[in-house]
Amino acid sequence: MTLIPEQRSRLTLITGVIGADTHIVGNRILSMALEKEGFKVVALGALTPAEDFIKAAVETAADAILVSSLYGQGELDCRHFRDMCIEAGLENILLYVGGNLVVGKQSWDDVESRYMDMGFNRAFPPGTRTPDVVRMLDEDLKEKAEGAAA
Amino acid sequence: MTLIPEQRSRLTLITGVIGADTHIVGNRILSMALEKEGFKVVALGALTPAEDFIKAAVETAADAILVSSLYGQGELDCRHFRDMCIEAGLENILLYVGGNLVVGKQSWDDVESRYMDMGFNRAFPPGTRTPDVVRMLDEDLKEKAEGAAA
Amino acid sequence: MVARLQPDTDELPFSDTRIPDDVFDAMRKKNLARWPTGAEIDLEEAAAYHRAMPQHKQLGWVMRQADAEGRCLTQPRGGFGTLELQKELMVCLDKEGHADIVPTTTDSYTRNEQWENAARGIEESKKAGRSMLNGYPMVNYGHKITRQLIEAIDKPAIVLSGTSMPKLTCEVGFASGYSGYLGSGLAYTTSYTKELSIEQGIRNYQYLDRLAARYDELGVELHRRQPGFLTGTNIPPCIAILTCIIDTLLAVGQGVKNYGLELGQTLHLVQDAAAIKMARELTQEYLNKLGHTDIFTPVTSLHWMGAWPYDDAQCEALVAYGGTLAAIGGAVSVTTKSSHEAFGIPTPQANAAGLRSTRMAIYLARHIRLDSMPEFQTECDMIAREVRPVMDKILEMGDGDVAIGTIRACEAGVMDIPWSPNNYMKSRVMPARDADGYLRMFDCGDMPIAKDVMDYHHEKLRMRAARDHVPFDHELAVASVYELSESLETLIPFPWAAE
Amino acid sequence: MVARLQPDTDELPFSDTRIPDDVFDAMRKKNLARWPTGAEIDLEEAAAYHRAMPQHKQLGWVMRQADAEGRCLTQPRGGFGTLELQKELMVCLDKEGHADIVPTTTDSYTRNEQWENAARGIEESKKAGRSMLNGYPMVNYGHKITRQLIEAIDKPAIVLSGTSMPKLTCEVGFASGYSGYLGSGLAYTTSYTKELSIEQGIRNYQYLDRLAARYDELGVELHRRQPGFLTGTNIPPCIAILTCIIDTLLAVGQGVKNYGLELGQTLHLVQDAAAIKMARELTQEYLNKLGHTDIFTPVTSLHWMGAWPYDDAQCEALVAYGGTLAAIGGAVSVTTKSSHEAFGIPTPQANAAGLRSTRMAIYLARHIRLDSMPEFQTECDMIAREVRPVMDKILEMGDGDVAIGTIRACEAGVMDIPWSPNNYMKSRVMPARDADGYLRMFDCGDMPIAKDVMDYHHEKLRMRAARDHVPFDHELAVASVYELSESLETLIPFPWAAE
Ligand code: B12
Ligand code: B12
Repeated sequence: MTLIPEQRSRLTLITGVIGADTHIVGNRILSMALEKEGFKVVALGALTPAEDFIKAAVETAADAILVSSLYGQGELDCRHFRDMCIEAGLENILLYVGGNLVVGKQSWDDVESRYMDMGFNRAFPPGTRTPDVVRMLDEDLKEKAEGAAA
Repeated sequence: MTLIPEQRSRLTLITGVIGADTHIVGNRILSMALEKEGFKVVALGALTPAEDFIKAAVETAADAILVSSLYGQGELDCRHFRDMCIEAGLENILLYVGGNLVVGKQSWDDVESRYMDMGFNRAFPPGTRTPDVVRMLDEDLKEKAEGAAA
Repeated sequence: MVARLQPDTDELPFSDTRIPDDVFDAMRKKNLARWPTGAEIDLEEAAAYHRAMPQHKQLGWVMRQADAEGRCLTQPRGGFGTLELQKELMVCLDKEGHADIVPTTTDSYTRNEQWENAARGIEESKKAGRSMLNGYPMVNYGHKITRQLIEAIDKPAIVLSGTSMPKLTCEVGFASGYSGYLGSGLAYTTSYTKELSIEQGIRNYQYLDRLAARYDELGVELHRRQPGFLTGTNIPPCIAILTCIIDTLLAVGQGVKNYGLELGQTLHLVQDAAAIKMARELTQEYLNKLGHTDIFTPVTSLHWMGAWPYDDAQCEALVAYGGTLAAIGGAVSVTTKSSHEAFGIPTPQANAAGLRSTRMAIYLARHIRLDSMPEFQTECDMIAREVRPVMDKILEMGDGDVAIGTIRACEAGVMDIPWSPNNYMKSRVMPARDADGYLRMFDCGDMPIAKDVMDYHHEKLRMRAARDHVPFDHELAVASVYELSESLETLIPFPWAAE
Repeated sequence: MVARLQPDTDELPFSDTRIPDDVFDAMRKKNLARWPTGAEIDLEEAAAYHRAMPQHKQLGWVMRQADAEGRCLTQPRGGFGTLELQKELMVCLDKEGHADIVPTTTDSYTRNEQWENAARGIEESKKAGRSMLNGYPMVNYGHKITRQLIEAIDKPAIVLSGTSMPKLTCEVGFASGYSGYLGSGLAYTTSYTKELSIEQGIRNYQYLDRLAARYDELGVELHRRQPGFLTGTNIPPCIAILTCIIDTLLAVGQGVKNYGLELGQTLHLVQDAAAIKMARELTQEYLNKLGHTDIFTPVTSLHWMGAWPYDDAQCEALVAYGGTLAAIGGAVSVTTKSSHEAFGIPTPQANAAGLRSTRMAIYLARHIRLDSMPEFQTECDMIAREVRPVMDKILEMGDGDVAIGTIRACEAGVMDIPWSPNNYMKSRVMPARDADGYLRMFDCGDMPIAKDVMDYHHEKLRMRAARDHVPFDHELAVASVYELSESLETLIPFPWAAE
């Protein structure tokens, strides 16, 4: 169930690397890829405070926020991310997070559930490639659209 | 408690590589080293059947048999070694075994106890160097001598 | 709330000249006042502490000695969020890893001077029983406690703090007894920051280098070091070396004499050997041009700094080869990684294993050198032909002032860096790997590199595009980012299997 | 009790000439009758089975193809005592290890034709739930069951059976669908046996090679291979290569056309590259001398065959470097080991990891070659100057008959091998490692090597003795046996630690 570019062009995505994290390469490649696939992408770049993600999402009425965290401290940076979204009136905005989400090599299941508990809709393990991200977005945003329609 | 060359020269040691095992290098280096240290050494070389060790020990009234097994099948080759010694009237001849004593990388404690159960007085792990062997021989054979004196 | 540090612009006009003593004293006073542990520092006492250490724990001496004896030393990275974890780590790297140089990596909050966040991280780490920080919060602990780390090991120690705001961390680090410090104004600011200006980054490191020179004046030769690995992502030798030269000239301007050059490995045996040789040669060439004849600039080679494979066994080859490349290339030290690289900060044991594997590879490299190979000469010549016109242009743009020339060059894209997160960089230069595994430039942006040189790069990359049946475009650069992290099925499948 | 095989001396005078068809038929009949599974073999049916296999599972074709495409294939070792364990192992090496060539190592009872012991070993293994044998008892299982192994993988398979008594194992192996077979008369007899005469060993492999040629006649090109690694213990290139030439000439005498040369790595990048090049060149030189212009002799490089370190991390460097050495040296395939080497036969997973690490190292070697280095040329010349006089002397001693020349040369010590367990060898040649890590000869025994060549070896070894402050004597050879297995503390300690 993939969306066509037209449908994607109606969807706005916020991307960025959260916290004091400088790892821009993967985030930039991801942002480029999403744009190429037709999405409207607002790329905040590296070293982006949680607040800035949410500000941008509100301003652009974004459909999803894609948070990158590579440097290991994501667990601290992302802790209250969903709560902040809710405060800002983004109750059910789609939240993705990906990269190297914790310090050290840990079992992915633990890591994933930790981020689910924080309120992210999906967490992506190290090594995730862009086509997989696009597929997931198509799936989740179509669902959401239908949910809204209903 | 190390013996002096004179004392060692009264002691006869049988060395060899048991079974269908061709690994001669370590056994040869060991035999050379023991000779250099003053022991009388009867070196049977590679590919030596258990019987030949015992025959040689009887003929030379040897004080100890040093069995090498590298190729992994020592567990099969050595199984009845002590019994055969007893049959041949070598009740309390000193029996050492060393090399790579089992198939695969296994916990040394297990391996050692298996060989103790077979009736060897000492088993030596991979990587054993000759000075350690000499030290043990001095210790065990001095004990034995005293034991005999008593 | 921390009193944010005002830019020093008000204090001094921006230039490459040495900060006057009185100004520097004022700067230090203001700087140290920003956090309690800063106030505790007494320079005289700290210098005495250094002088009392045995030579073999002083990195300045150890680097000179290793260079003289033709050795390749090993150094890992490593930092955890609490003193206890950090001590355990450093002892493990020293004893189980045989590290010749023991590191302390600071956490990213410390690097960004967010000391309250770091304090929170310490608490969270203690609660969680595992490190929640990606490094050791050195400023929070302060030099009195941190000296326990120096005293727990019998090797020289180095601070690794990827940041452009090192001013308080370096004060605490040196006072703690660290005799090595990695970091520089151009390299780190372009690779680790987004909104900080290159000028501000350079100013901050001028402070650090001036402080190192102060220790020199007090009879302590510290080892300073420049992170020429930059963004770690397919950095062509010429770009790394340009930053080596610039950062060295800036450090020397503040009085530093023992200054290391770091190069991330390209992973090509010949290109890395050429890069190591030319980094030192070209840096010395420009030092001499500017009248500096007594500066020690050893080269450190770093294990692959780009994306690693997600398979331990593949990583083990990168680790071991990293030792081979450094030793055969003639690097004075190698900075190691581990088979955990693609997943996360390694455990002390995995880190130590990476050190031992690298050390064995160094042993196996024996005395092999490639200088007699024509391909080696070709690469050396290419590098020189790429570096000189850009470097000369930079000096020209600054009317002889390296600091000013550098910021003007960055603005103009004359000095550029791939994959930079920094808003002040054009980051138009696009590297990619050619069919023989050499790093080339698909696009050199606005760097003044001769046409025939770029033709050579393009010809090589066209061959790769042809081999892979892909167009000759920017995607080559993206594919090259992933290349070394790909699975073996992708890299070398069994060639003839029935589909 | 197995009917021991009578020496074939009664059947034919010993020579290097091809066994006549009728004699060979008689020999086969007698041989196959020795064990029930032998009697089941039908050559025609077996050849048809081979012909029906896809090309990419036929090693004869795969080796030629890899050579043509300039590839370096990977192949591990591996054998367990039961069909089930062996199948699991081979599938793991194929799928998880990406092995290009999948092995079946036989157990040492099978190698010594002690099939009842092997049968006991199978039972004991089933009881113990782990392999009590160091390999797969191929003769006991027979070709009908063993074909399940070939059908479980999608790669060509090779039999590894270190023995001088291969006559029944090779019948079963080829009938099972193995398209590769390692082993030869001179190399294995001198390195794996004690009381067997070189003549008998050669005769046994003449049988094997004659059988391979029979398959050729039936349209199946098998890959035969010679184990020039010998005793694996510091074999100087010249000695390995002499056995390559001799065993090749003997095999060709029986009609073999696809014959591989195996060289254990010296672990010196330059010396290994030189050895790989010269093994093929000199073998072809003597083949041409004797009028054979159509023999395919690819070289396989083997991971270090001497004593390994007792530390996984150190081993990982040996494994990865083994891939580097093979690829840069231009070997057509590399035989791999694992980080378990010093302790015991590896688990399938450790074995697969060794394969992947080696494969990554091969990828990283790119297209690097050392031919342009003067040191490389020097080593090539030394090898040629060592090999030719000895080889010419051997041919002379046999009045043109290689088989006869070889046994006479072994008797006289003109052909000698270090650390041989065989009573028919003088084994006076004593290799040792020089200060630069090259393997040299401390003593060449009675091998007719020119004085100035030996002076070169001695000069190099004197430099090592001087460096290590030890006398220039036989102990150098013993120290060299241990060298690579030493701990890092011994190999490269931190140089300046306070005592
Ligand atoms: C290159 C690199 C750097 C470069 C970064 C340059 C730059 N400005 O971008 C440099 C050298 C500067 C660097 C610095 C540091 N690094 Co770093 N770095 C790496 C490295 C080697 C590769 C990262 C990379 O570019 N990968 C390639 C891209 C394409 O992949 P990616 O980033 O994973 O992104 C892909 C996917 O993850 C996914 N994805 C990413 N984000 C998101 C988000 C969403 C929503 C989704 C769906 C998918 C997704 O899609 C992307 C495209 O496919 C990794 C280790 C590795 N992976 O091999 C370490 C690594 C990330 N770094 C690490 C660390 C610790 C640091 C430092 C703190 C080290 C130090 N002491 O200085 C500093 C960080 C300083 C700071 N303040 O952030 C650690 C993180 C530790 C952990 N998580 O446990 C790693 C894992 C290395 C390690 N094992 O220690 N690093
Ligand atoms: C060299 C070598 C060979 C050479 C041997 C040449 C020769 N004729 O000697 C060759 C290439 C021929 C060879 C063949 C084989 N090998 Co091999 N070989 C090795 C290797 C790499 C080094 C052995 C060596 O020489 N070490 C150096 C010497 C100095 O050390 P050492 O032998 O351990 O001996 C010292 C100590 O152990 C001690 N010691 C030894 N014996 C004794 C006895 C006593 C009483 C005491 C106190 C001490 C003691 O003192 C010695 C001196 O310090 C080892 C692995 C390794 N260690 O790295 C494998 C190894 C021993 N081989 C092995 C195998 C399986 C084989 C083969 C079956 C492989 C095959 N499929 O063909 C064949 C054996 C054929 C046969 N019928 O035996 C396995 C054994 C497996 C296991 N135990 O689980 C090993 C461990 C490799 C592996 N991990 O698979 N091998």
